[in-house]
Amino acid sequence: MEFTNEMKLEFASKSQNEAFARVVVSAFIAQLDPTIEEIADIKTAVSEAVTNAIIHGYENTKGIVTIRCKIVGKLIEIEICDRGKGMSNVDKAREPLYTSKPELERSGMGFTIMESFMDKVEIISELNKGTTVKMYKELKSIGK
Amino acid sequence: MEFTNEMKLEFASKSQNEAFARVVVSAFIAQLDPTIEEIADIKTAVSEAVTNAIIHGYENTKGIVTIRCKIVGKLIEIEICDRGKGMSNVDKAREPLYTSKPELERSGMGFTIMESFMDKVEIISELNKGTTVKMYKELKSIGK
Amino acid sequence: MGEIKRFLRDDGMIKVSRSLKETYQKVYCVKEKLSKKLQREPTLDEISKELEIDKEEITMALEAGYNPEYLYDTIHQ
Ligand SMILES: Nc1ncnc2c1ncn2[C@@H]1O[C@H](COP(=O)(O)OP(=O)(O)O)[C@@H](O)[C@H]1O
Ligand SMILES: Nc1ncnc2c1ncn2[C@@H]1O[C@H](COP(=O)(O)OP(=O)(O)O)[C@@H](O)[C@H]1O
Ligand SMILES: [Mg+2]
Ligand SMILES: [Mg+2]
Repeated sequence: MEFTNEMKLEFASKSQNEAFARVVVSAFIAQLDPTIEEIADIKTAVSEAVTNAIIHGYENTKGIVTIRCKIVGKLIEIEICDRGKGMSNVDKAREPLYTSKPELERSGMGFTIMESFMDKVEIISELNKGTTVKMYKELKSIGK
Repeated sequence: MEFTNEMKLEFASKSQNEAFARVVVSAFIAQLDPTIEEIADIKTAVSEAVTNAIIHGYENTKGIVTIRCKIVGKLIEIEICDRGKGMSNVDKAREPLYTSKPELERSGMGFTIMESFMDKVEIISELNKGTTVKMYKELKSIGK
Repeated sequence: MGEIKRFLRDDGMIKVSRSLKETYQKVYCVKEKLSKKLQREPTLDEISKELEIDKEEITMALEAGYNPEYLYDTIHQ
């Protein structure tokens, strides 16, 4: 039977939890024994999404960030969710170099990085409701 | 201001998630700068409680195990919760060597181990509703 | 040429399980060294600074070290 597993993590939107969130996702995916490169790619993408939730979604105020992670065979689905500010224009946000916070020296490359390290990235967002980023990746190394 | 942080993790009641749960709790308390021994103690206690949720609470059927972890200053609170079978007699369950599953070669020492590795262990359980185990520990190593 | 590149790339595919075990060994060496030097158990911060590895990463390696089934059995069951 195909290997499946899932988990959900909620944590306070504090920047000290970024490293924690990365490790939780990698520890979960490590069950599949991927390569270092695959896990590094996923961690980078998760990091960008979690940072966005904390600094753009909650603008460093209190809030809960939720991560859902699902494994089905070689396929990994990761959802990162905040109930913060949301965005009115997701297409604009996706554009490379676009940032709404140039004063914080943001690069505007977060979504571009997620897209390049994952197979697919979906963004669902509503102003003043929050944002959900879903990312998918198939592990190529498994079963070798 | 005192350091506080919290997280909540939910995962499928599969024995392969025991190691995952241990890593999540240790990665979270890593923020408090414990020693490796302190981490090992907490992991042992968490392991016993998670194993109980999976094999006694859900009797290896499908279910969700929830872990809440809270840090306040040097104090760590960990809650492990299942919505499984529950127990009618918590005092009996706590007794060293008592096990309801001798046929599975259980040692009956789970709660005793939790009590000896943590400062305090509370058990709240209701038959056919589920069980919550709360464990507390103050880290001695920090602030040196 | 493409063939060689592919070979090199495949060969360079280091699995996480192996890398975590290596980290685990390094953590234990540094822990011993610092215990002698400090005359007490080192904290995770102290080990993390010495190794230049995140504290959180170290906790993951600790698990892979003491629990060899972690990472392995799950996928093969
Ligand atoms: N979780 C979020 N909540 C609200 N706005 C967001 C969120 N994530 C991203 N954004 C918006 O999308 C823009 C682009 O994000 P990104 O590509 O990560 O660049 P950067 O974070 O460097 O600004 C952000 O500047 C912000 O306006
Ligand atoms: N989460 C739980 N749900 C239902 N029953 C439990 C749970 N945890 C413990 N118990 C009961 O308490 C007993 C003692 O637990 P423990 O000390 O861990 O010993 P063991 O797991 O070896 O049986 C178990 O045999 C079981 O009957
Ligand atoms: Mg960003
Ligand atoms: Mg037990």
